Order: sequence, then structure tokens, then C-alpha cells
Amino acid sequence: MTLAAHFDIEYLQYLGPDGKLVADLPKGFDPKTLVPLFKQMLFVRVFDTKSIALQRTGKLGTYAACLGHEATHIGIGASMRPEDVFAPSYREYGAQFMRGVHPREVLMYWGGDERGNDFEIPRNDYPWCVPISTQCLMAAGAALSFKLRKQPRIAVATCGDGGSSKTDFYAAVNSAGAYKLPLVLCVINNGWAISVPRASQTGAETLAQKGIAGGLNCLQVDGNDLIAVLEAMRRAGARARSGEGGSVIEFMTYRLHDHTTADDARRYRGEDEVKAGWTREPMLRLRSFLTSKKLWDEAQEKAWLEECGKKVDVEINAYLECKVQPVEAMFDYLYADPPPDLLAQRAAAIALEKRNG
Amino acid sequence: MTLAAHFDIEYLQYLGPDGKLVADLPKGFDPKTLVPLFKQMLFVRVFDTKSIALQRTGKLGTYAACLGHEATHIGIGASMRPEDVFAPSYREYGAQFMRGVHPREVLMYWGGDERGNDFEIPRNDYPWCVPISTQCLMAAGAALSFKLRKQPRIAVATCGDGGSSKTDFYAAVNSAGAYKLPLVLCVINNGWAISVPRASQTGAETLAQKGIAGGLNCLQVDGNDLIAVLEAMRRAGARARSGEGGSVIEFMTYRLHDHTTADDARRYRGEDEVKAGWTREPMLRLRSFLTSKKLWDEAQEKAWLEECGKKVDVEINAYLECKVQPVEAMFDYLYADPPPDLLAQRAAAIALEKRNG
Amino acid sequence: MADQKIAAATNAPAAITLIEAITQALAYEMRHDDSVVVLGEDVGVNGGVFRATAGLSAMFGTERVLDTPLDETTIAGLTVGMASQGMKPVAEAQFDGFMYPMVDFIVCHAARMRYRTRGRLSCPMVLRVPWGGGIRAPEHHSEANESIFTNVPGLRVVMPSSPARAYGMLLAAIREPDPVVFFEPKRIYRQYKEVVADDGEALPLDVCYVLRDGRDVTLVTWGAQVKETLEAADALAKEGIQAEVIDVATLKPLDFATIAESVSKTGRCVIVHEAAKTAGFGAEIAARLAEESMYDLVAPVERVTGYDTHIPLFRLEMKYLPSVDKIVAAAKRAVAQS
Amino acid sequence: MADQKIAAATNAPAAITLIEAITQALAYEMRHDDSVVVLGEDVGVNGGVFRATAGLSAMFGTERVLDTPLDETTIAGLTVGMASQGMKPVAEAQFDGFMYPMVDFIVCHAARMRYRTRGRLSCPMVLRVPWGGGIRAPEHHSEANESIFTNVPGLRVVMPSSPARAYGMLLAAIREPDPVVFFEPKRIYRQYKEVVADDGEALPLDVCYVLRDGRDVTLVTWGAQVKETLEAADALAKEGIQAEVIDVATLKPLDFATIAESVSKTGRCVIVHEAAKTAGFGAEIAARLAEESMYDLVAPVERVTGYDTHIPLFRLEMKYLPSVDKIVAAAKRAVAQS
Ligand SMILES: Cc1ncc(C[n+]2csc(CCOP(=O)(O)OP(=O)(O)O)c2C)c(N)n1
Ligand SMILES: Cc1ncc(C[n+]2csc(CCOP(=O)(O)OP(=O)(O)O)c2C)c(N)n1
Ligand SMILES: [Mg+2]
Ligand SMILES: [Mg+2]
Repeated sequence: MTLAAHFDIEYLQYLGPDGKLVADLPKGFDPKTLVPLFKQMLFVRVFDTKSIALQRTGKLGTYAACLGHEATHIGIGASMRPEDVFAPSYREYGAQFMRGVHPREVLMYWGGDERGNDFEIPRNDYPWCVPISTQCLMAAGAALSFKLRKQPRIAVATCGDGGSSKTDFYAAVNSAGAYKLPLVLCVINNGWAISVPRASQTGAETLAQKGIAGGLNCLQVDGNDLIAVLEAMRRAGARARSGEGGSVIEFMTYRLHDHTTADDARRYRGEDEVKAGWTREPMLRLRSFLTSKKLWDEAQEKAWLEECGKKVDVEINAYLECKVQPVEAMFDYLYADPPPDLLAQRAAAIALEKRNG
Repeated sequence: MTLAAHFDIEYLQYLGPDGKLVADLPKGFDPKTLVPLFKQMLFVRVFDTKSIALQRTGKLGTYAACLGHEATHIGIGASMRPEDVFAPSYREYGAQFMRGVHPREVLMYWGGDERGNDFEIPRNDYPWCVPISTQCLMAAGAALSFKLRKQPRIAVATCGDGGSSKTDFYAAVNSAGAYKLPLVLCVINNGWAISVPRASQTGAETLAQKGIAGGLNCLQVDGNDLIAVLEAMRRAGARARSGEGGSVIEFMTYRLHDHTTADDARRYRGEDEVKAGWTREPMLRLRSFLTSKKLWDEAQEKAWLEECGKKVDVEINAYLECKVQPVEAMFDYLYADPPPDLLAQRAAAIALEKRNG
Repeated sequence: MADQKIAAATNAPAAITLIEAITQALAYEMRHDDSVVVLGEDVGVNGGVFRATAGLSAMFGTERVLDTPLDETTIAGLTVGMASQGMKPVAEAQFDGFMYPMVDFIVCHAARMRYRTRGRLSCPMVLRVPWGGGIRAPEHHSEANESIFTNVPGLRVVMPSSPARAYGMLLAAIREPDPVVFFEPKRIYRQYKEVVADDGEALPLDVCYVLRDGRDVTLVTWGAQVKETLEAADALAKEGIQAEVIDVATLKPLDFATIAESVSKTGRCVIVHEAAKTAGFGAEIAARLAEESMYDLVAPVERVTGYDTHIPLFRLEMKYLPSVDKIVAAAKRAVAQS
Repeated sequence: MADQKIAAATNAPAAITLIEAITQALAYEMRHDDSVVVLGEDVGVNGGVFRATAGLSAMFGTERVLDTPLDETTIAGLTVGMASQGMKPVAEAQFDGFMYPMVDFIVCHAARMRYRTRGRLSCPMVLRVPWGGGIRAPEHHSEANESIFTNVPGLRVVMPSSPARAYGMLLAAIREPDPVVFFEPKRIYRQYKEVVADDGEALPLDVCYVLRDGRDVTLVTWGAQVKETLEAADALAKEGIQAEVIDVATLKPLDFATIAESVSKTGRCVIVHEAAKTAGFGAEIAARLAEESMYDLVAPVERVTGYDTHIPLFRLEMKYLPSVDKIVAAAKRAVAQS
């Protein structure tokens, strides 16, 4: 048999579900650096819990929880530099917080207010992206712009296991390979795309191998293991920054919550599976690892959670106090230079508002 | 290093460019069966040459030549059964002739007459498909319909190296894997997509490996070697028919002509490359192989070419004699049950025709 | 309409919502025609995010109710492929805002299969699209994009606005030998119930429905705005203005005769739709009036539509949509002219 | 217009065709603005299948003139990505019939980037689309699909019909801070030459051009039909009918004021376009007339358009398109009314 080509896909994992190391730590890796990240993971979980509660009490629109994804999200965010560009799907709050997005902005977006997308800090990051995986291809375009202008920046996009079936994802893979783009495509495989299980999306054994279609670097990672996430992102980032091109990383995690607050996952998946998911979730193992290293303890956690609660409440209040935009906001951000007919509609809308009091 | 997955892509070749075997023939393969196929290849080349001449003299619209692709096209056509469905792109006449498409139908299509698509024989085959690679996904849909209705049929689609960049191609790969479809995706890599070389399309080492993205069977083949083409198609067909799912086969060949008669390839590729292409073309080696096996000789070729010329001329005449459709043909095939406003437009168009004589 | 259906029913039919009527029609046709399959994202065990396909997977199995990979291009391509080989696929776009990747297959293949092959192949498919705003949904879940398809020859574009019409028109759409884009006004999916006999009786796909008679002004609308338009007619009646209300129901082909007849009586026409004004489908109706009913019109045509901007996220969306107030004001303007 | 340009030119400018004007505008703007890049299939060394980008690769290198992989989704997505990060990409769809896969990115992202981020990000891109039929091209190479974009808020949709307008409007499109879909009537790419100074002067993207004055009937058109419409005006003049001819040039936003002013004078309007009639962009113009010019109209509006079927393959295509005859007949019908 003559071989035309040959490919291996590596699997990365350091921390087992029980918090024990299953492999040597990456060279030079200092466990102390995990503590602030673990704290961020806890913060995100508090935020997530309170956001769900907010939705349940009618104070927020549909909300996509991130329960169970914390290690992947925080690891991705932690690996990026401020000048890089992040193109999220819709639930990667942890990564966004690491980049400076305010929790109140998340709430405004899901609260039906476009101003939530006007991030005060990562000014060039993409907003949440509802049309699945289109953010991957936009990120490829961003990466292409960095490359053409010789800027030392990379683009990082995330999508789901479902999203990896989307043609836009493949287009991003293809472009990244064709142009050797500084792009990291993160496939966050949480097992489900609403009600459709991973196995129904594709006949591929791994989602990482989709990168082979474009000649990209491919890696599969335990996405509940923060150390593995960080190491995978470090490698992909280094490749991207040094001109070696793009990567596809599959992060294996699990969606512990419903798809969104509009979904009821009991219709399509069993209790057992969810229970098993809870045994592999990312906080448990990291807490136990850090505790074993004497880097974390119960008292610290209690104090920190309290602080998180307060911080999140400040954000929630800021969100709740935010007045609805005036009716002309509908018109004011459509064109830099709005045409006369649109201005006439704007005036009519304002007049109608005034009339209706 | 823990491996998540591992892939090998096989390369198939039997006949070297010099007509000598570079590997043992597939088990049970009888060289005699190549003779009628070689004759078909010659027929296609005669047809192609005459069609180009027809275009040059203003008697045909833009025409996409198939010069150099004969082994791949004939091999694909030969491997299919009448009840299968073929979804070509736009230059696979050889495969279509094997399935019963009349040369005059090809000419009518490129001559600006929709009746060319109304194949008399392969009634369920798809017509030529201009929007690149959409035929691949339609073929996946056809394959899905066979699978759901438990019909023992397969779908075969062809696309180019350029076409393998198209999102529709990836969607076909993904669907074939997700549903384990009886589908064979043939990527005919002729080195160029109009002016864009294969290397600019993708960073992938082979186009065959794109099938890995969907968990398909992948194979790379010397597309100028009819034996390799037949063997690759046999394997992929057998898999498809036995429920093992889809394949991506990359056929390595070369476009010896301009992209179409509307193109001038000298603008973007060198003479040397084309010259080298002629040393690897498919007829040369097959002729020499068959001659060495005493299965073919010069006299036979001369007689057969003469016959081909006559056959093609009959087809060309039939095409040239074919009257333009009446104006109402524009309206008559749009809906099974045309709406009244359309019928009114039809009547107006007929009236206008009459008025204008 | 509904009354006739009750009469035709064999056993006491239940009152159902528009979305239940969709489910009922799908189930009916799947029972009676083996070649009908349903496909889309989450249409299987989950029954669709709106529950339009609830129960179908259990009834007909996963070979008739197919969850697809998450890709709209895939859904469209597979659908065209199946339809052109003799099946009758009913595909679902999960939301209006996700159907754009389907445009290529709909325009280049579904709408042309019969035309380009001179009738050798055809494409009897239905694309169901939950449509429109006003349900406080996230971005891209609230779009009124019907106009994209109305300039495309070879398609039928329909939008029922009552349970009975949803049932009858969906049956017709599935039986139609050519492709149908079937918009479902999601805001009124559960607005009210109506008795709809499960008798398999299709409704025509080429007529407008006069929902209310009136002599003073013709209000023409479709989809969810039928609700506000009927309410506006009520409000106008209180002021002595008799508005005729027409539900267009089938946009393509347009039954302009029914609209023209009404306008020949009223002399005034207000077109109401949710999509942005410019080049929305209302323009076609106004254009036909300008061509064919000019001598009947005693007042300029009015359009009450979404503004020429995107439907905002939900805190502002109701201000974007046509409202009873806006319709009433336009009708009064029209009636004030003579 | 052209005259003014000659006056403004610094060195003797040459007479060029419409397509050469496109190339000239691209080259001008690439010389003056580093952030402008061109991308598409075969736009590099091959200079585009129509030669619109001929020479640009040699002048500006492969980092400013990018051949893309063969995928229109890719072209659209990369373009939006680059534009939203501060570049000014000018993308080419090789033919009108291949731009459908771009609809998703244009509608969901390009048209919304500014809106959804409240101005934080924007999308200054141009999508060039060789447009229309009549060149005896293969299937899918002859489509008039401009109406798809005209209902989409946030876009500009333009179509020049002379070398001077092509040059000035393309410069304007590239400099425009919001996305522009730029249709190029390929049938008249090389119809005639006109002197167009390479002076970098842009033309406005929001005006209609009155190409010929007349008092009897207003002929409104755009793109390649400007040719037939002007010829029809000549023919009408021979019969004593003075037709005013308006090239819409920018479809979105529509400069309706110019059309209304003309119709207020002539009282008659014939709209000519190549796309299928139903819900073509002509409908919007007719609708505006029905809303805003009703009291000026003395005859019903007429539309002379492609039929409501696909443009046929080339043996029949000229019978599909609006012709001088058809325009003249419609204008005479209009003038016969009073
Ligand atoms: C183009 C498009 N189609 C459908 C949807 C509806 N939808 C939203 S999320 C989702 C599932 C996504 O699953 P996955 O990619 O695995 O991401 P996850 O939600 O699991 O993080 C679907 C179908 C959408 N947002 N966009
Ligand atoms: C969607 C689409 N985009 C662009 C084109 C124009 N086009 C026709 S053939 C072609 C190149 C195809 O190259 P390849 O797939 O390698 O096939 P080949 O012609 O070499 O057989 C292009 C760009 C098209 N037909 N369809
Ligand atoms: Mg998922
Ligand atoms: Mg090729």
C-alpha cells in the first residue's frame, strides 16, 4: 500500500476528574498561576446562576447558560492578549470576562438591548453571534487582515459541536489553511446541539480532525481540565503568532444546563448522563488539585464566593437600572450617513412616541 | 503522547505514464475489459475536439473541454449501474456517455437550449451543474432518499479541485458521514480552478483527506490511470452498496485545455507545465499498455477514430438542425400548474412573437 | 372556512392553535403519503423548538423525521436532492433569520429543477419557516424576510394566518408538485384556537381571503399582522369607517383580482406588513394597484410597515412593528381623501 | 457628468469603457488608500474573468489582490471579517448567479455590524457583482437579482450604467463607511467608451440621473436597460413623444424625489428593468408613485420587465429581456391615456 498522507491527532489531559494528575505538567508550568483562573471560574458560575434566576423571574430574556464550560472558557480567555480578537458564539462569558467584557453587557444583550454589544473594553472583539459558526469565518477574515497588515495579533473563535457541522466552520478551516492564518478555531464539544447529540452531527471520530480538511494543526483536549486547555491554547497561539498557521482544537466538555432557558433538556436526554457529567465537571477537579497543593481552601472559597455575589449584584443592578433606548436608537446606528427617507421615518417614529406619551 | 485518532490515506496507481505496470493488477482484473473503455476514451476525445472547433466557428456557446480527463471520466461512468444516480459538474461527458447521455444533448446545453438537460436515457441523473459543488450536496440528498427507501442504489458526484473548497462539498462530506450515505464524492483534481492553482485552494496535502472531516473513506488515485480509477470506484461503490457509507476519492489528473473556450490559460500558466501534462495524459499510457498486451493496434485505432468521427458528426448535425424552442417554452416548464398571471404573460409573449413575425 | 371544515369532519374535531394545525397537517400527510419526510434541526425527539413536529418522531420513526446536522445549507441541499428523486421532503428552518444559507439551493436548484430539465426532474418540497417578530426572542429570531423569495420565478410563497388556513395550506403545499416556501407567523402560533377537522382537505395556494367586508377602505395584510389589522378594523368601525380586511395568504402567485375587486369598491388601500417598507412585498401590491387599479383609487395607497431598519432587540421591537394605532391612522388618512 | 470630469482632469484623460472605468477606480483607490484590498476568484494574475482587475496584481501585489478559494461563503465571510477590523475590502462575485451564498453574511453581518454594536464596529466593504443577461453566457451567468438586497436595511445597492458613473460611484462605494452592493451591467461593460478623468472624484450614492429631458412620459430604468430605454426615447421622439429618461443608478437609498419631480411634469411613468416583474425593484418605484404621486399621474404606471420566469439559456434570452419595442409600446399606452 502506497501512502498518500498520514495524520495523528493528539489528546491532551493533565488533571483527571478526581483532581489527580494523569500526566506530567507542561514544562515550566506553575500551578500557582491557576488560582486567579480558578477564582474567575467561580465568578462565572455565580454570574451564570444569578442570570438564570433573573430569567426565571422575568427580568431577562432567553439566556444561554455556561454551566460546565468554565475551564474551557476561562482557559481560552486567559490565553489571549488584549490586542488579539475574540469571536465568540453566545455562551463564552468566561472568556469574555477575561478580555474585559462587563457582566452587565452580557445581561443587556440577553435583556434585549443592543448596547450590550458596545463593549467598553475589548473594542475590536466581535459581539455574540447567533447565526451558528459565522463568527469562525469572520475571525478568519480578521486574521487575514492581521496577516496582510503584518500585525502581531491572532484571532480566536469558538463554536460548538453542532457548530462544527456548519459550512461556515469548514470555510474557516479551508481559509485558515489556504492563507496560513493566525487563527485558532476552538470547537467546544459539550455533547449536544440543543437536542441533537454529537454522534448525530457527523461520522467523524473526533471533531478535531475536521482541521485535517484544511491542513491545520489539530488537537483534542479535555475541556474540563484547565491545565490542558491552557496548554492547548498556548501551543496553538504560539503557532499562530509565529506564522505557522491555524489550529482546530476540540475541547471535550459537557453542557450541564438546558441549551438555553427556553429549552427543556429532559425531553431529549436522560438523568444518568447529566449525573455522569457532574462527576467530570471542571471546578471539582481543579478545586481538589489546588487544595492538595495547598493553594486553595474552604475559607478562601467561602470568602471569594461572597465577594463574587456582591460583584455580580452590582452588575445586575446596573443592568436593571438601565433605561430602554429612545425610539430613535432604532435608526441611529444603521448608517454612518443615514439617507433622508430613513430620517423621515425616524422623525415620524419620534412624533408617534410623543403623541403616545 | 496520547492519540485521539489516526488516519492513513492510500494512493492507488497501476499504470505508470510509460504504460508499464507499477503494481500488481487488482485481483481478478482482466485487461481485456479495458478495450471498450479505451475506445470510449477515444470517442470522447474526438467529441471534445470537434466541439471546441464548433465553438471556434461560432456554432456553439462557451464549451468546457474535457481534454486530459478521459480516464477519470470513463472510469467513473463505467463503475456505475443504470439505476444509480450521477451528479456531474460540467465537463464529465465521458461518464455521461457511459450512462447514456447523447452527445447532441451536451451540444444543445452548451448551445443555449434547455432541452439538452432533458436526457433521454439516464432519466434520474442530474443535469450539468454550474453553481460549483452544489451537485455534491444534491447527490447526498439523492443518496439519503435511496437509503430511506431502502433502494439498492448509490449516488456519485464529481467536482473539481476548486470545487473541493466549496462549502457545499464539505456539507456533502458531513452529511455522508452523519447518515452513512451510499455516496461517492469524486474530486477531480486537474490542478487548476480557472486560473487558481490547486496550492492556493487549501493548505491540505491531499484533497482526499477532506473526507476525514466527515469520517469517510478516503483515497487518492492516479486519475490518468484507468485501472486505478476503476479499482478506486469499485472499492467505493462496494462500500456504498453494502451500507458502509461514503467515500471521497481524489483523482489526480491535469486540465490540458483552457478552462473553457472563454478562457485563455496562457495568462496564468506556463507552457512547460502543460508540456509535462501531456507526458502523463491518460490515453498514451493505456494505448501502450494495451498494445503491449496485443489487445490494440494502430490499424484498429485508425478504423475506430474514423468511426468516432462519423458518429460525432451525426450528433453534431442533429444538434445543428434542432430548431430554437418557441417563445412559450420559457413559460411552460416553470410550474406543473402555472398561475394565471404567468399564463397571461405567456399569451402576451406569443402575441408579440406573432406581431414581430 | 372553518365552518365548512366542521361540516366535513367525520368525528368531532378539536379546537387547535395554528401550530397544532401545522402538526396535524404534517401527521395527516405522513400517514397518507409514504414519500413525505420531515427534516430539520431538533425536529426529531425534541419535536422542534416550537413543537411543530412534536410526536411525529414517535409516530413515524427516525427514518421519516430526520434530525439534521446543524447546517442550513445541508438542510436545503438534502431537501432538493430528495425531492428531485421522488420524495416529498418538508424541511424546517428553525427560525427566519437562519434561512439565508438556504437561498442558494432554493433559487438555483429548487426553483429551476423543472425549468432547466424541461420537466424531466422536479422539486416537490416545502420549506417551513417560523417567521416574524414580537415574541421577545433573541437576535435573528424575528425576521420578516418573505420578500427575498417573491421575485424568484418557480417558487410559491405562502403564509397562513389562522389554524384552518395553516392546516389546509400546508396540506396543499406538501401536495404541490413545485417548491413552496411556507412562512409561519410565530407570534400567532398560539394566539387562539379554532376547530379544524383533520379531514385532509387542502386549501388553494392561490387565493386571498376576505376576512371582513367593508366599503370604505381595503386593508391588505398577511401573517401575524392579520391580528392588528382586524383589530384596527374594529376600531375604525367604532368611528363609522367600514374597513374590508384581506389576508393575502399566498404572496406568490398573488391573487390580485381579489384585492382589485375590493379596491374597486372602496377606492382606498392600506397595505400592512411587518417587513421593512422599502421593497417589501407590499410594494408589489401597491405597484399592481398603480398599474391596474389607478382609476379606482380615490386616495393614495398607504403602506404601514416595519421601518427601514432591522427589527431591534426586544426592548424596542414592538415600536418597530405595525400597530393598531398606525393602521388606524393610515386608514383615516386614506378615508379623509376623496 | 462626463463633461465636468474632462474639465477637472489634470492630464489628457482617455476614453474608456465601463469595465475599464471599474479598473481605473480600483487602481486609483488602491493607490491612495492602503486599506483597500481586492479579493475574489481569479481576480489575481488572471485579472478577473471580465478583466475588471486586470493589472492590479502586478501593480499592488498578491497581498492587495487576493485570489480566494472557490467558495462564495468564504469570500463574503472574509470580507466582513476584514472590513470589521478596519480594512476596506472590495470583493467580487464572479457572476450574479453565484452571489446567493453571500446573502447570509451580507444580511446577517455586513448590514448589521454597525447597528448591532451601536457603532463600535462597522463594515465598510464593497461587493462587486457583474450583473444581467444578454451576453450569450451559460446558465447562472445572466441574472438580475438586485431585488434580493433592496429590502435589507443597512445596505446600499447601486448600479452604474456609464463609464463615468461606474468610476465615480465605485470610488464612492469604496469610501462609503457602510456596505455597498455594487452591480455592474456586464452587457454594457464594453458598449461604448467615454472620457473619464482619473481624478479620484467620487459621485454621490444617493441620486438618480436624468439622462434626457422630456415632458410626455417618464422612463425610469437602471443598468443595462438604460441602453434600450434611451433608444426607445429616440424612437418615441420620432413619433413626437418626448420621453424623460432617468437612470436610477442608486436603488437603495432611492432618490425618489427626482422621479417624483419628473412624473409631476409628465404624469406618466414606465419603469423598465431586466429582473422578473413580480416584486422586482420596479415595484418599489411604482409603490412610491402610488403613495406619493397619485395626484400627478394621468395614466397607470407601466412596468416593462423580464417575464416572471427564469432568464432562458441564450437561444431565447433576448426574447426574455425588455426590448426597445416593448418599452415604446408601453410608453405609447401611457401617453394614449389622459
Ligand atoms: C444558523 C443557525 N441555525 C440554527 C440556530 C439555532 N440554534 C441556536 S444554538 C443551536 C445549537 C448549537 O449547538 P452547538 O453548536 O453544539 O453549541 P452549544 O449551544 O452546545 O454551545 C441551534 C441549532 C442558530 N442560532 N443559527
Ligand atoms: C458558485 C460558483 N462560483 C464560481 C463559478 C465560476 N467558475 C466556473 S468553473 C470555476 C472553476 C472550477 O474549478 P474546479 O472546481 O477545479 O473544476 P474544473 O473546472 O477544473 O474542472 C469557476 C470559479 C461557478 N460556476 N460557480
Ligand atoms: Mg454543543
Ligand atoms: Mg480543477
